[in-house]
Amino acid sequence: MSSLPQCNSLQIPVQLFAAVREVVGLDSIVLETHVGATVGDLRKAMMAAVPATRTLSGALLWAVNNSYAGDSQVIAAVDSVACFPPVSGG
Amino acid sequence: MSSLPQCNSLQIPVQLFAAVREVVGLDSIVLETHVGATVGDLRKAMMAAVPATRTLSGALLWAVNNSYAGDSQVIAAVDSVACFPPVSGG
Amino acid sequence: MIELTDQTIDFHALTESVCDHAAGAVVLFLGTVREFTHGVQTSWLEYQAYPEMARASMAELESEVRQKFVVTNVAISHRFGSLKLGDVSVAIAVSAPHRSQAFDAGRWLIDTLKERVPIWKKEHFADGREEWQHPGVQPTPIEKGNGA
Amino acid sequence: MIELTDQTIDFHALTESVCDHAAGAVVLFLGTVREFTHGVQTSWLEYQAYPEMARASMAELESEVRQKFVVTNVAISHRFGSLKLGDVSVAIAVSAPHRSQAFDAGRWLIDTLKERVPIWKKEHFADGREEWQHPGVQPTPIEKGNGA
Repeated sequence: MSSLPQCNSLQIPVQLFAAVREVVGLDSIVLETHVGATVGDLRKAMMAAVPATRTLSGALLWAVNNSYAGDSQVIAAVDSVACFPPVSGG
Repeated sequence: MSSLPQCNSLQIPVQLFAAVREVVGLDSIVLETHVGATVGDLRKAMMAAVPATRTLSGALLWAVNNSYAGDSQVIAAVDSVACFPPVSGG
Repeated sequence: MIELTDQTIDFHALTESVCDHAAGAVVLFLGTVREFTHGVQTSWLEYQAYPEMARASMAELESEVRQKFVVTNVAISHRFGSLKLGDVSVAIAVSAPHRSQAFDAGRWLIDTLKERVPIWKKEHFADGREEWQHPGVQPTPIEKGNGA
Repeated sequence: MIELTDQTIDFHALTESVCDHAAGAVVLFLGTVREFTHGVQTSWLEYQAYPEMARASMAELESEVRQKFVVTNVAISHRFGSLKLGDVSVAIAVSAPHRSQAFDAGRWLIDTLKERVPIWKKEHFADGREEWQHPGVQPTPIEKGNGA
């Protein structure tokens, strides 16, 4: 069977905050990934899409549907995803 | 030399608070003691003057000039003296 | 700032009085009249103070807390007289550059105030009984004395 | 009660909202904008929030603090937007039957809020520099990206 990359692809909008929002220059970014992709895959996709985020990348936190998500968490198309540096409220 | 008890005597007004004020039935009481008397002497004078204070006496605290005073502290006629049970403010 | 009052404590003004550009944290503690203690219902409370010594003692707390902790401003107000359920009996406000010192100082102040400051609380229970609270002293039925 | 607001936090109302006849103690914590940090002068602060997650996260704190401590009422308000010196950035009010639980719960709430709730602070220094505060991340001069 031949692969059908267009059916396997996933576009995930990612909300950005604080320093990563400034580095990217946008409030959100759409990352191109594949069905079954994990947060770790999004982290790589972010570095590829915006190389300037590489210095921050190891520190960046990811949230899926308003909860913190580890690199192994699988993303679905309906998920609400955000990426941001360590928090400093209070 | 004969003793001169009238010159050696000391009358100390003692302010009373909380349960000891209720037991005595007065806001203050004048205790009869001698020149050079200590807080410990006042404690005994209080029990003698108002026997009903005996059940409280071991717990009663004494203050001289707005500071807590131990039984060995010597009282002068000019001192401001108070006697009260353990505090319960706050 | 030290206050001993028979009026409602204005803890809003007390809090604002400690706010300061040098501080990053403010902690306010309020003691309030609780309805139930160990299952026994309180109707109202009476606080009695030895005013001169209570003020002197609270002023000592203020100077001592400044030696023990890094604090910016301190304000303490204690009420006396009759208090109903929910009333504020004591308010302590502390500001500090950092929150850990504000919390530690606030806690030290209320703990030490309760040990030292000559103020007493009399419980008036819903069942009509009344009882002076004297930690460590067994409550005994009060026999009115002979007044010496 | 959970609030995320760009308006001045009414910490008086917040405090009154937790007062309760079942409580004997109230602890209010305020975070305020401090002028000097490690000798560097702040001019003003900017707080940015991820609003949906920040509200959800504060609501989790409220339910978690009720599991960990014996508290009566809890209220948390965090501000975002531009704050000047002395402004209140966060207010946490807790009431409890006993003071130790009120202090411990208040402290746990602010400590945990600062670790978890997705809100960020940007320092605008008096010398004109500006810097996002990201604990554990070395501040680096921000190069504006290519926007993907």
